[in-house]
Amino acid sequence: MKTVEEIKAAIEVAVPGAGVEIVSNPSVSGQHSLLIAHSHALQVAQFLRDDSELALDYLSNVTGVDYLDKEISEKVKVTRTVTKTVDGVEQQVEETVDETRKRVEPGYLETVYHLFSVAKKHGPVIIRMRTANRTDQVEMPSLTPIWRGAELQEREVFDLYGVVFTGHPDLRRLLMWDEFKDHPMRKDYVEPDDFEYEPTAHDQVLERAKQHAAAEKAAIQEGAEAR
Amino acid sequence: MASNPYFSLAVLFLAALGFGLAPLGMAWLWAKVFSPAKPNPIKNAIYECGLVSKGDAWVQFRSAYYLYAIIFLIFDVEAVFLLPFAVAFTGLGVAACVSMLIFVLMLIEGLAWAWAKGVLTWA
Amino acid sequence: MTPSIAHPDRVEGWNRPPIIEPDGEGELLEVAMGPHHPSTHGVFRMDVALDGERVIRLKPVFGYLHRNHEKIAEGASYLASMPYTDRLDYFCSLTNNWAYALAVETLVGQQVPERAEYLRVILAELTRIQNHASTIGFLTQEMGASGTPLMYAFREREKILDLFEQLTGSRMMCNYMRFGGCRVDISAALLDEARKIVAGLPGFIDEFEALLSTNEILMARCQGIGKLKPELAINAGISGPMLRASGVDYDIRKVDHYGIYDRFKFRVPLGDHGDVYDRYMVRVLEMRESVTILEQALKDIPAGPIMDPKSKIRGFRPKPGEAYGRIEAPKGELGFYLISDGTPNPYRYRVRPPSLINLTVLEDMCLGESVADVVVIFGSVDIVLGEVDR
Amino acid sequence: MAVDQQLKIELGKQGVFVTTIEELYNWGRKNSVWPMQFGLACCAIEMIATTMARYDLARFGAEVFRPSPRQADLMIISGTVTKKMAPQVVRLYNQMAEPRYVIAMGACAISGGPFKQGYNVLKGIDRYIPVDVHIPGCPPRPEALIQAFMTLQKKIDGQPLTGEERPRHLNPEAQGEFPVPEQGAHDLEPTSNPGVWPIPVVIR
Amino acid sequence: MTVVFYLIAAITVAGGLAAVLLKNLVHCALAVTIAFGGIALLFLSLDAQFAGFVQILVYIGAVAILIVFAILLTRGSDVPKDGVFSPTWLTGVAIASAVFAVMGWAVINSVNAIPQLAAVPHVTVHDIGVALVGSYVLPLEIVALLLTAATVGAVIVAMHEKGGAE
Amino acid sequence: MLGEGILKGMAETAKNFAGSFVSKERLTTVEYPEERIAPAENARVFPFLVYDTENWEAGLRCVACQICEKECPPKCIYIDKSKDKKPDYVGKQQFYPTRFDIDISVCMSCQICVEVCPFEAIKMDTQFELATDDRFGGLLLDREQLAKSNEYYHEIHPTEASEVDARLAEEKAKADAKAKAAQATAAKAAADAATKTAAPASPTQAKPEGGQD
Amino acid sequence: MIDKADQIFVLLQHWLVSFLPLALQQPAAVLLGVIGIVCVFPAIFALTTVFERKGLGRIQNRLGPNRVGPFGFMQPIADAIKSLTKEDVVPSTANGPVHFLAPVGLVVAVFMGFAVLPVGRNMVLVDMDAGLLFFFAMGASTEVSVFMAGWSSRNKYSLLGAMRAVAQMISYEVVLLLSSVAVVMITGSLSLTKIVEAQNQYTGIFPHWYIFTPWGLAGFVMYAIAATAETNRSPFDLPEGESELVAGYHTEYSGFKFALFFLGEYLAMLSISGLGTTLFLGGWSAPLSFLTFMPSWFWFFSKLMMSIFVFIWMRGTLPRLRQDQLMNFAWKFVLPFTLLDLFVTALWRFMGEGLLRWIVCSAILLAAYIIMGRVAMVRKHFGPRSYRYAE
Amino acid sequence: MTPLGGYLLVAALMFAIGLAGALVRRNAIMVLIGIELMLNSANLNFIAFWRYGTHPEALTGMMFAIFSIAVAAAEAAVGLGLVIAIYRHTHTTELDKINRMKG
Repeated sequence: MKTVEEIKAAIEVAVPGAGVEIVSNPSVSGQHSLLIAHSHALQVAQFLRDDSELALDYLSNVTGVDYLDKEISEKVKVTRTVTKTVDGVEQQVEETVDETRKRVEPGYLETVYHLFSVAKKHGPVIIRMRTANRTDQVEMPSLTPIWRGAELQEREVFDLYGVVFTGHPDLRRLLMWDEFKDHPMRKDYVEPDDFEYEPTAHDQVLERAKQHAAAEKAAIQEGAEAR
Repeated sequence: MASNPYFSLAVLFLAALGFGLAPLGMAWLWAKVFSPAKPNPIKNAIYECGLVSKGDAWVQFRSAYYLYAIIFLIFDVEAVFLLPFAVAFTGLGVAACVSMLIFVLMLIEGLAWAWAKGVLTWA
Repeated sequence: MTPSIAHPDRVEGWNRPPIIEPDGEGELLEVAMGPHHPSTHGVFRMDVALDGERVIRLKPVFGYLHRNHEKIAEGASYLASMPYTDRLDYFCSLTNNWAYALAVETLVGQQVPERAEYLRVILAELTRIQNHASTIGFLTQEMGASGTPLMYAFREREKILDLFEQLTGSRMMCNYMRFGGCRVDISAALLDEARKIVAGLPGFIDEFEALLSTNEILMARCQGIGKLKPELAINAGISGPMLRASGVDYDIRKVDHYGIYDRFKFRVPLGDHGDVYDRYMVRVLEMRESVTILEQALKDIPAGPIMDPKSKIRGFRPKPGEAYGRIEAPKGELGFYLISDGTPNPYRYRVRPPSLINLTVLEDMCLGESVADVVVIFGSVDIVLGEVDR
Repeated sequence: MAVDQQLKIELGKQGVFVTTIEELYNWGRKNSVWPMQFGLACCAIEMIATTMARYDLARFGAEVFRPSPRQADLMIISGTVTKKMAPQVVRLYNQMAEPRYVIAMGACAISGGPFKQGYNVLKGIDRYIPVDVHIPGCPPRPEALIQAFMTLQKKIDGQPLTGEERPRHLNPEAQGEFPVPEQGAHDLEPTSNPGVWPIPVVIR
Repeated sequence: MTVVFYLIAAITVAGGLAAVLLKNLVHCALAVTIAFGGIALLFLSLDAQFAGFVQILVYIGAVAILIVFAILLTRGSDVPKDGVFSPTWLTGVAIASAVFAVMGWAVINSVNAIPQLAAVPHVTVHDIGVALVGSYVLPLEIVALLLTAATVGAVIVAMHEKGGAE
Repeated sequence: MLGEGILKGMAETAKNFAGSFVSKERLTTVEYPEERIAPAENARVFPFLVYDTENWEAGLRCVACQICEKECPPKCIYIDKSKDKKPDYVGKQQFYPTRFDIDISVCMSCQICVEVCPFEAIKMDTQFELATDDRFGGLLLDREQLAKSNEYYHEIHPTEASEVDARLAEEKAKADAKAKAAQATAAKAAADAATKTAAPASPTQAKPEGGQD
Repeated sequence: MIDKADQIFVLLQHWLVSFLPLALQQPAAVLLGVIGIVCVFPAIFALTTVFERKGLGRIQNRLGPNRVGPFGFMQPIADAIKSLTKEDVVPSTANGPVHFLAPVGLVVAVFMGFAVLPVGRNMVLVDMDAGLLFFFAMGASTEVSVFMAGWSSRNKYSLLGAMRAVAQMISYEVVLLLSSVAVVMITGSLSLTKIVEAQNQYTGIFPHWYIFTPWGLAGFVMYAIAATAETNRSPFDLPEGESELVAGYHTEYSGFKFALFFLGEYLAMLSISGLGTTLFLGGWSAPLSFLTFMPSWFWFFSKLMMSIFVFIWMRGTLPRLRQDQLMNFAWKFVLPFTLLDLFVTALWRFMGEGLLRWIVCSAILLAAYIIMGRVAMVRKHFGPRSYRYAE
Repeated sequence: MTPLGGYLLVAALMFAIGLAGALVRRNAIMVLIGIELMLNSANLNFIAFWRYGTHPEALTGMMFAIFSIAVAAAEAAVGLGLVIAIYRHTHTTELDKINRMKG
């Protein structure tokens, strides 16, 4: 089977301007993957499926991954002009200072597709796509038209992560009920408070117990005020 | 009067009716005395796999049912004529049997026609 | 964020299920089959529109057993997820264990000692046999066989479960495999018992076949029903016996060479029609092949350790990275996809559930068939809701 | 109602009569418990195994698994009740005819069990419907189900026909309807059924 | 003229009346089944055993089923909103009453001419069978023809041609 | 011929019907309350705590290290660590659990607590007849209910228990040897230490925060 | 002595009646007969349920009910008490009166059928000239009850189940009627007692049962198939096909109304087996001439239980057919074959005594069966298959 | 009242009821039910006349009734078939509506 680099090259030949990047995997598994741009995703997917050498006709697995917004503190060397009194004369001096800056790198949602070939019996080739952020730009092209196997899995990713697959024929919630509003697999999902009793006093449990008690108290107060 | 076979049938009918109604009456009495029925809208709703039933069950059915019923009716009537013939069969001559054969064959023809027409294919 | 849902019928260019037009007579009867329905293997629902007895629309509704396995696993250590994998496909806890262990082993690069590999193969094939037998039992149950084949299947299953219990401590939730090996070693007495059970299996399969395979009613109910074309099967990601019943030669035991399957001689049965009967027969024949694998494995099993000495149970922090490991579970390709961020808990833990993906084509197979066939087709897919909904 | 009262007083006088009836009633009830064909998850397989040859629940006359709730007496909650499924379970329970019993089989049915941390898992079915017998275990062995079944039989046997101690279905004042929760935007509403679930004392 | 006769007559008439008056068509069909049964009983009380059982077999076992099938096939079990009786129902009742009056008058005035005590005819099924292929052979064949024709006709009329227009 | 397969199937069921009267193989029912399937040696249902001596409270092997509590996947174990210490089987001073609860309404019988326990203190029981109508009271097992003697352990898992005993004996022997060696050198030091008072008696039970009644 | 045992119930009836004044003797005798029917057959029903559960258990390698009372034989009593005291739920949208009448109607119609069944020598409630016709007339009325049950529940499964049940019952009723016409043709009577007497003769030790003739065997097989379908038993139990229709037409029935359906179905099975026994298996006549010392009613009930056992056996073995297959089977296989059987029966009579008619009749029927079976399998494209392997 | 008179009166009454049903009801199926009732009452007349007639052994009335039953059954089959066919076109079984739709 071709390596990821070879596949990337082949894609770039077949789909000009595809914008494929390699995402390397540092673990021992060595399963590197290709990051596909939205604009050419369908063509790339079609190429991967129909190319006689790759023949990745079998989409095995579709995964959603949520990366939270990251607050990155980095040291930056900043050059600025400072007015300094040098030798009694005010001078504009350029100076380089180390400064710690914090910036928020927007998180993103990612889908990972594991492709195999039934015809050639090789694989996996992993492709992934990312959304621009986690809130309002969560669209992504659906690969269901290429691989029917993505149909239910993309619905699941939509349900649990909120990735909107454009071009998906039947994008509804898969696992949760239709009235449900949240996307529970996201890392920042907060469960509803239905705490009752847990025998263990782990910190987490205690935290929840505290919150629950507070919520209950608030509810009682609210009720009293309403009366 | 009592030697009349219908008398026995009537008695059996009444007994059977009693057999059906008596336990229902007993059950009713039991419910009245001990175990009060507690109907409520959820309990008395139509069962549909644990969901709220959507749409009415009394929908329009398909004509296949009716077609079978027609053919059944015809054969039922045929049997009505066949039975007295069968009773008399042992004493009958060939001519009588042939006339019955014609009767039966004519009905079979109807069946064969229906078969060929695809009526007997359940949709 | 609610998407504007395009009606599936209006979207072009996908490998869509066929459109069945009602023949204009009578009204459509909309029936919900499930979530509590005797034939849905638990809590599955199909919203069916019937034109007479013919199914013209079928929408599966999932999620009635969505137990948040993946979310829980992302908050737990790698080891703590192992017992949860038992509860995915609760018929085949051992193959689930294996798939998960394989994924983790791929992620961290652990070696599995030979004896442990043999043990894994033995347990996986026993699991496969009991799963297939039970599946066929449930399938016939759905055809109304008042449970006799199911009883025979469970009679045999109990023997296998007894073995599992003696080895692993539990009948169903074995929690037996560990990263880099297995938890406890099998004793010689137990191996003999396993041999005895395996020796009895061909007789059982013969009995099963005599009871079912040439039964005219079963043939009439199964043949030509729920046909699945190989092209669609591949495109829809179908795996396992269902894929092979459609005539596609794809057995991960042969393709991926995982474990030590290369050492065993076995054949992959293929169906030519892709209908329910083929799925049934492929399972029966696979059971026979599994018996041959078992015979070889039980003959050759070497002595030795059962754990990679380098492997740790607690405080287990894989390097950041990701891995996808898959095996040929009885129901199809069971894969685990793990992303590690260097902490003791996986950052992303994903199960590739064969049961769910095999249901992708349920609608394609059922449309145009009679409502009674729906339950049979559904039964022939062989799903377990714990895995479908996770 | 007046007639009823009188009748009951009459019957009360004939204590022996009531006792015999009670014995007969309880005997019939406990020996003919037909479970509903209702399985949820892993435990359902063990429930099925219980009815199979090795354990044979039929010995107790309980192999008549009725698919319709109208004809069933016992609901074995065998497995995880998810929030998506809970309304259906409660509705099914409501649609069963009295007297009806519930066995919560396995950890998930009792408390959510190993999955109780999950967002879609109901933390115990007894939030919505009254449970007669709990079987711990994950999944409980088939024998454990049989033992629970016998516990249920014992419980039925001890129920008096009249008086304050009588079971719910014999008491006209007792609750007969168990509201079905709605599936809301974030959780089930209400999160528990106040008539059934006394808010337990939160941890130590 | 016994109690039994009055009882049966009452059941029959009640069934008939219910069939005409009830709103729900399925109820009407069930009521007419009772009327059919009552007439079968009248046959039996007239010592026409064979005819009585045939009446039950054909009418209750088949015609009633046909009727309920027809009702379900035409969504007839819904009670129509604008009444079940036609606007000219008064005329209908008048005509029916008139017919009944005439017939009743004729019956009361004429039957006394007929001998009262007829011997109980002992007719066995065997006799009927012999008569059927004997003197009644022509009607038998005609009935066969009629039934076949009816099958064909009814099937053609009722069958839904696949792909045909509504 | 049509019907052949049906007859073959009928013959098969007839064989089973007749066989059920003569062969154990074809009548596999074990009449549970009276007969029992012999419990498998490895069988596991719920954990219990092993104690060694006659007195369960003193002999509890558990040292309240709380590893099991942390590793338990469904988090069904709850341990309160003691303030004082008591000697364990090798004579080393150890903490002990003042509270050790297992909620068996949550426990998934996965045996991970047993695997991670370094003190052989928690083992799996085979007792499964625990059905109860008491949702809270009946299903939360406390220390006393959980404590089972080593003899009981031997009874239910003989092989495993003897292995464990051997291992413990070895450890104890090692510890004894060490202690003896240490004793000689530390004899004098011990005399000095004796002047100090022992650890405070009667520990006060600490309530964790966040609890409410 | 032999006669005494044989006629024990008849004599008992006479003896009991003899205490009454002459005017009351006849009605009392009738009453006793009716009581006999109303007690014996429900008792057999109760036994049958136990036997069925135990028998199915044995087929499935298990014991079946054995704890309630001695050997579990009190099980039906417990079930009855439970059903009696169970709440009666009537859906609010259901059609109350019809919902109530359906089970009662079913039970009554089924009970009436027993009136003409000769359960022993001189043991028949009503020996009518048109007995067989009466039986079928009563059998036909059960369909209305089934329809009433399904329709009045206003449940989709119920109504669909009822429609299926009715379609199935009418289809197989034709077969039932026609296959018994063959017997009538040879016996020359619709009276069931006469039919039994005609079979109560022996050649050597072998009886003249109709099942031992080619046309009789074919007729019996067709009758058995139709009887199974008519009583909604496996493999024709589609109306209650729980895998798709939950519980069929009695989905919405609870308490004793459901029990009455249960009772009705089993009684229908008993009566139809009784009729089959009477028509083809020689009714109360002994299977071998030297066994005539056993009482006649013993033989009748033994044969009845045997046929019940076959019902149970089939239930324990076979999966069920699909609706279209069931209907096709009735109209395209069983009905033509039964009609053929009628012609063969006529041929049998006209060919007179001799070996030739045995050979000819058997050959015609066998050939027809094989050809029709093959055609059915080829046309419906089913049959055993072979499989290939990938290495 | 003579026995024959009684039967004839019942028959007449049933006939009138059937006639009324056929005339009064709007539903086509009910019209057919009315017709069936009328035919039944005619059969009753046949049987009654046969029973109390001069030559009961001639079986005329009886045979007539049996043939009549057969004919009535055929009539019902065709009639109801027609109703179904009409329903398929007009989606109603009510006579006045069918009339209106025709025009």
